[in-house]
Amino acid sequence: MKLTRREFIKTNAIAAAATTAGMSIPGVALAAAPQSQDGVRWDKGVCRYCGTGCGVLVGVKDGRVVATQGDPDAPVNKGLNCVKGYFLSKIMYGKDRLTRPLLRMKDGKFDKNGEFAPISWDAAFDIMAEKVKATLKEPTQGPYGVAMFGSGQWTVWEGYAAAKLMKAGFRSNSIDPNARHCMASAVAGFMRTFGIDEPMGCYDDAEHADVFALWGSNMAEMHPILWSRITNRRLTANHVRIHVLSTFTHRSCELADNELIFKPQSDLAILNYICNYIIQNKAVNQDFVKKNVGFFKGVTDIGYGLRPNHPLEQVANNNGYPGADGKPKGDPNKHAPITFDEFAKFVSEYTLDKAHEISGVPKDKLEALAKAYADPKVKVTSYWTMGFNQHTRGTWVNNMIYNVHLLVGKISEPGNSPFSLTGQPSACGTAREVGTFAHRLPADLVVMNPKHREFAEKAWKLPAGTIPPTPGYHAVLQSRMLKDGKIGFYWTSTTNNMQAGPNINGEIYPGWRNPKAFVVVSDVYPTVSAMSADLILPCAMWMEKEGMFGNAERRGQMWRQQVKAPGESRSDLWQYMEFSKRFKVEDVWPADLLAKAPELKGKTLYDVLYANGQVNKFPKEELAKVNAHAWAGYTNDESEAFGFYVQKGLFEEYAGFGRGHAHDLADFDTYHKVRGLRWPVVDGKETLWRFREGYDPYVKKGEGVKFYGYPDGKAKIFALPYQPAAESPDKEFDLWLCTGRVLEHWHTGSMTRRAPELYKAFPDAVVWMHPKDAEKRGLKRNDVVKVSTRRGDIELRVDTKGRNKPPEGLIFIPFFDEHRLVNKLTLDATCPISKETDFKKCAAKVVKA
Amino acid sequence: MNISSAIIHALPGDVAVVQAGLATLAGVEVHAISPDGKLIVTIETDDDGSNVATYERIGQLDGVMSTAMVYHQTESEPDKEI
Amino acid sequence: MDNETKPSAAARRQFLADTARMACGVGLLGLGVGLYARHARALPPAAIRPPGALPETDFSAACIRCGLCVRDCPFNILHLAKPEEPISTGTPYFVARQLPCEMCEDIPCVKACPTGALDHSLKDINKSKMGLAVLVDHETCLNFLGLRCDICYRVCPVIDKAITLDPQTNARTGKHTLFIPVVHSDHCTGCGKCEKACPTEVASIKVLPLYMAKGQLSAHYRLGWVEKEKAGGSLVAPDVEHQYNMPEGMKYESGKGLSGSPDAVSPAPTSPAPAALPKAFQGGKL
Amino acid sequence: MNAILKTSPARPGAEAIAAKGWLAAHKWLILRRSSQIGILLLFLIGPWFGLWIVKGNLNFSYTLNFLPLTDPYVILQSLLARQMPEKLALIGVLIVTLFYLLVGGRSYCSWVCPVNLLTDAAYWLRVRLGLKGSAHISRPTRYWMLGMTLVMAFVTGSIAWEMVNPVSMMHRGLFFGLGLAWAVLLAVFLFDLFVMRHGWCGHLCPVGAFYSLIGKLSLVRVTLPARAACNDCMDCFAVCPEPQVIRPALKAIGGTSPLILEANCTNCGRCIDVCSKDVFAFGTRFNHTVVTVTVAGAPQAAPK
Repeated sequence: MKLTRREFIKTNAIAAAATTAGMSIPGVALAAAPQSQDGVRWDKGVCRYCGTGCGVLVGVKDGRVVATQGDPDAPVNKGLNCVKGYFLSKIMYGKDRLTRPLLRMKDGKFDKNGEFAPISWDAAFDIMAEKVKATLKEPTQGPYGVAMFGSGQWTVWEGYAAAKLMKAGFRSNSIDPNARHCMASAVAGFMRTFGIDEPMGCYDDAEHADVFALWGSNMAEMHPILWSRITNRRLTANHVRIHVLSTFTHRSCELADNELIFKPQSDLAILNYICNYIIQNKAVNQDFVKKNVGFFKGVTDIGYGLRPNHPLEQVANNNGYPGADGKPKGDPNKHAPITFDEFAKFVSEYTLDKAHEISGVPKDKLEALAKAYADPKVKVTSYWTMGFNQHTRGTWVNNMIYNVHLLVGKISEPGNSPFSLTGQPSACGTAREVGTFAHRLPADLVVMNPKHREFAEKAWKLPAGTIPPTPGYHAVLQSRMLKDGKIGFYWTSTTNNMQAGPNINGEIYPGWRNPKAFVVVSDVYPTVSAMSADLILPCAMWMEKEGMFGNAERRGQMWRQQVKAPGESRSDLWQYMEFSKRFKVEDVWPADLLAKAPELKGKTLYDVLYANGQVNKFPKEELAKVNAHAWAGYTNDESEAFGFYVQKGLFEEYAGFGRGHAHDLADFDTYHKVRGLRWPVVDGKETLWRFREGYDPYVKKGEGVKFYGYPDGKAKIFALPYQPAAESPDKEFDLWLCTGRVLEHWHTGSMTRRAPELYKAFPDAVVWMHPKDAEKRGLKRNDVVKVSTRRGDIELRVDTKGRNKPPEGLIFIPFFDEHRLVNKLTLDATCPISKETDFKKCAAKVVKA
Repeated sequence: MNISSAIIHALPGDVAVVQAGLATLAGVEVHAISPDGKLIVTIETDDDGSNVATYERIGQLDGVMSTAMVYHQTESEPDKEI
Repeated sequence: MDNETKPSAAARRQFLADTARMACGVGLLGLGVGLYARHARALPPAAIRPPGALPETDFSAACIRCGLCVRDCPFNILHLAKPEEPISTGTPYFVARQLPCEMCEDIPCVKACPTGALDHSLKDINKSKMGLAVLVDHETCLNFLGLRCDICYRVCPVIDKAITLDPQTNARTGKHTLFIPVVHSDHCTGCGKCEKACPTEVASIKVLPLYMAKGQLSAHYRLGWVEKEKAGGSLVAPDVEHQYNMPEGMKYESGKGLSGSPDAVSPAPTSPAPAALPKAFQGGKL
Repeated sequence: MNAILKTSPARPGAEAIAAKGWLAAHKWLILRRSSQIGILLLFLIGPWFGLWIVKGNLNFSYTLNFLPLTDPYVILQSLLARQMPEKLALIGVLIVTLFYLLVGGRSYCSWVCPVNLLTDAAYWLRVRLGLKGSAHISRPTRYWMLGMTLVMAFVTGSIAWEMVNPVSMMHRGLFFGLGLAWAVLLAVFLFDLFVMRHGWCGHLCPVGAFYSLIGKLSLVRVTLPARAACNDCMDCFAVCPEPQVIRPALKAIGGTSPLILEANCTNCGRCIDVCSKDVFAFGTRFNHTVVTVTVAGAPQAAPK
């Protein structure tokens, strides 16, 4: 917006007079918004990157985000940011921002092998609708052949609108978020142990714990601001001890009092050893265990989530894959009750000697860790990230850390907390809570449960039977189904699976380029994924739309739309809602379903899903009213396009799922005023520690601790064994390959690599290697090497010093670099329960390039 | 160019009269009126002299109890974009 | 010219005058060159010599400006100074903010030097002293402000030795840590990777020539704790054991102070762990 | 020498072209330019095409990672500045010194040095433009310059001359980036063009002066086996950058051998090219014999 000086001065003059007179003036939007001397308007927001959820203030001038600052009033970060956050204001303004829909065309028509050419949104939706309809009719594909791959970076309402469109509109459960790659194991772990998702503790545990144990988490780099809190705790309280468990030495080890470098996969053995130590040393919290815990033994031959024809799957009798008779072979999630004594006997074989032998960790270090967990006087907080979650036994290992905490009763109170950290800004708030997984519905409901489906159908005012009862294709399965031609229409958004997904060479690329599939990528930059698609849709991002993220401590935070998206870019929310107008219910629903609700006949999916009397309940005037405290005359693009306060309508309908079910969110308006709230929010009060009387409104007086996720109020301890990885080093591929991240870049680097300073700080991925391993191969630091696995090879430089120090036999490569796609190398083995890929373990070799 | 804003107190019954009176003055714009008789106006004049004159004339309008200047700025290039 | 063999008196005078003129002219030129050379010896702080470079005075004598080091640098970071640059013309240098030294293990630039201007006795690149990184601006360093940048630290090829992070409580927030980057001159090679990577608009950490960057303690004072560590014990016979008047349950230890409380007998909970401090709290810091 | 120009209105060498044909009358010039440009190209294909046959520059070069060649002059300065080079550089000095002892010290100037291309161009243009006047600086000034650079190396403890030396500046500049060196080179060019004939190379350059010292003892020489055939056309004087070296040998002043032993002869061979009587030839310093036989056909030549 261009202003003359006269107008600007007048606006200021009016604002000054109005303030003095104590009046508010409609139509003088600028004046009412907090504005500093330099003409920058500031408003609250959330950092776009990780799951920490640092509050930021966003400065806008002339329709452009010109500056950001850490929000000094945000409880998480108190004005601080990591260096990625420092460059937040640059992420929207990369030179190659996408601004028009681009379709692969030849001779003016779509051609899978054509070149990208700009088209209109109308034309884009035309071809998408055509492909969806064709897929629905194609007998080998059907509704589940219409698939969507979403994101833990979706805002809450985007995830919700997408899930609704897929599960109720197209009646396909084949929607999965990229959070599947990131924290599905944590989810499965929560659900199996507690029957309810999300951590019981919060970040304040960091100021109360006596001992911190990091399991497969390099918080120093991946959760920089939280790490700074833990460091401060260690620094200011002399008795505090930090244990860091990892397969290689990284930055967090700097602060470790006890550094445990274990052999990949042996965390399973260490956890069982700790349980054994606790039992042998009579440190079990008997009262707690008797009252709050049940013991179970899980099935063990569950396979590795590989394709069914893989030898490892053929011998697995509980992987749930179709057997020779066509029926599923068992259920990897199956477990049966046992007694405490049986559990004690089960873990008794995991002696210190055995744990040492399997893990390679010195005995005194193992013992020190076990003692910390066992000592009743010591409060322990365990943190974990991808080391646990990206694991072919990811669900198990999540269950097993709870085993430890539950045995000693160190849970659900300040400082005693098993805490699963997240890597995406709304993996919790959107991917999990909204239910964008192939098997989930909002607020922990699942599609397999008829009562849950019924609840959702009622909430959505849809006829019974709308939501299909079987889980759809999960992330890795989507890649395989694309390759096998079972998916005809594939829409991904806010994610970059061609870079971040496993085994690009073997599965993902051939899948996307399969002529039977039409692939749509909604994104803001020409990522590797976008360039591999058939249609690219340009998106609005971050402050170009109104949003809400939910961080790792259950804190939901909202922001207002600050600026317009460039060119023809549109938010994902607009895309889903506008696209839904292309379908009549008759096009997508079978006649028998429609017969149950004849009043829906002739209506579009838009009418049925969004203009349903609930989502469109709040008129446009609400925008200015709700946000009047911050910004007079506020509005946003989606509400302008559809004629009602879209975000509020979607939020309130969605929040109906969780309210009264221990997932209570506050009302929409409140979130626009506060610096985030930790759910359940009951009677306006946040919950810091769940499952404990006094802290959690769902635990009644006198109940003490209650794990109310299960009807009996008890959590589950699982007897689960150590098992080897899906692929281990052998003679030819003689090294473990572990992949991961670095502080300077966020995930696939599509945003951070466009901030020149961050790019400069860490331009190209390297392979970190032990100096002796390098020497053995005749390599010097900085040599270009070829790293190969059975699936592919990449070339990059070797680093033998620096931030990461792998032990002999292991190499580490970060995945941020689109020119060195390490996921050409990774194996698409998953945890058979959570379906999350193990990006941390496969066999590789390194030779001089 | 002089740009200033002021709060004018009018007798609650005479707001309409004051408003009409202000409308006759060049460079004066009314932006808001409160129920209790406060008017927020901006005054744009070419120089200090006419600025003072305008304030005097406002003071003389029927129904005006008081005029209080709140904000004042001189701008040499008012039509330049910021 | 025919008279060359037998110059006349006039010719001799002419010859002498010519010679004097020539000598004066050349002498003046020489003076200019000499002053210029002296001036150029003060290498500008942004220009860093390759690893193993002799001290600047010796370097300008030994370097024959052949550019072999430039040619053998696999990362093309070295330049030969051009006449307009305030660096001895033709001598090699690099600017860390543009491209820093990658610290090749085999040090090809030194190997290439035919004269020893780059000292061939440098065999371990970690021992090189191209300069010294100095965190010149505490006001703009993101880590001093409490942000989590520490890029300088993580890009350092001698991480944890040349640069360590000194954790200090962030008094403003009360619950976060300031990770103060500390450069250790005994390990810093001056490669400049930190300066190059520093994300602030103007680098907050810079590599400076050693003579500018390094202070020196006076000889008349010694650091007691350092001397004690060097000597492996007290320099003066160790203290004898003290006895104190104490109420029941209380303990007083020399150096540690008072502990315990009269009512609660159990000490503050400490979790067992190997005794040594975390590396972050050691870091070679005094 | 003004007289020479006046008495031979035709371009020097015209007679020779007529007598021997253009090619023969330019044989050494072509060879010499080929040598100068060829050496530059050898250095340039590295940076241009990544084909590293020769690295470095005239101060020190390393050919095929095998042959070190060092400029003895720069090493001498370095020694005076009290620095001992590595063995490789010393081997290079030895090779180069021996080489120039063989082919003539100032062959460096005419066959190798890139500045020669520049100053030759200046001289060519000077003649073309008919610029007459020339400042007077005596030729031995270069030895004072040489002395000065050595003293400066000693006094300042650095190779001070290298900071301003146009010779290495040009050569280095071509491969490593000229920067403002072009201005220095332009100054040399303009000096030679407008201020002084053969000003830089013939009077001032200490590098040339240094190589002339090697030249005092060097083997390959321009000989005058047929000096008797000289018809005093003066073309050799016109083209010679150091014409003072010809006279003693040509005119047998003081009974000298028919051999140019003057240290400052650059062995450019231009005199051989332009002599229609084939008075000159390359030989060694031991070629004292004079061809007494009149060169056949010589008198008939030179149609005007």
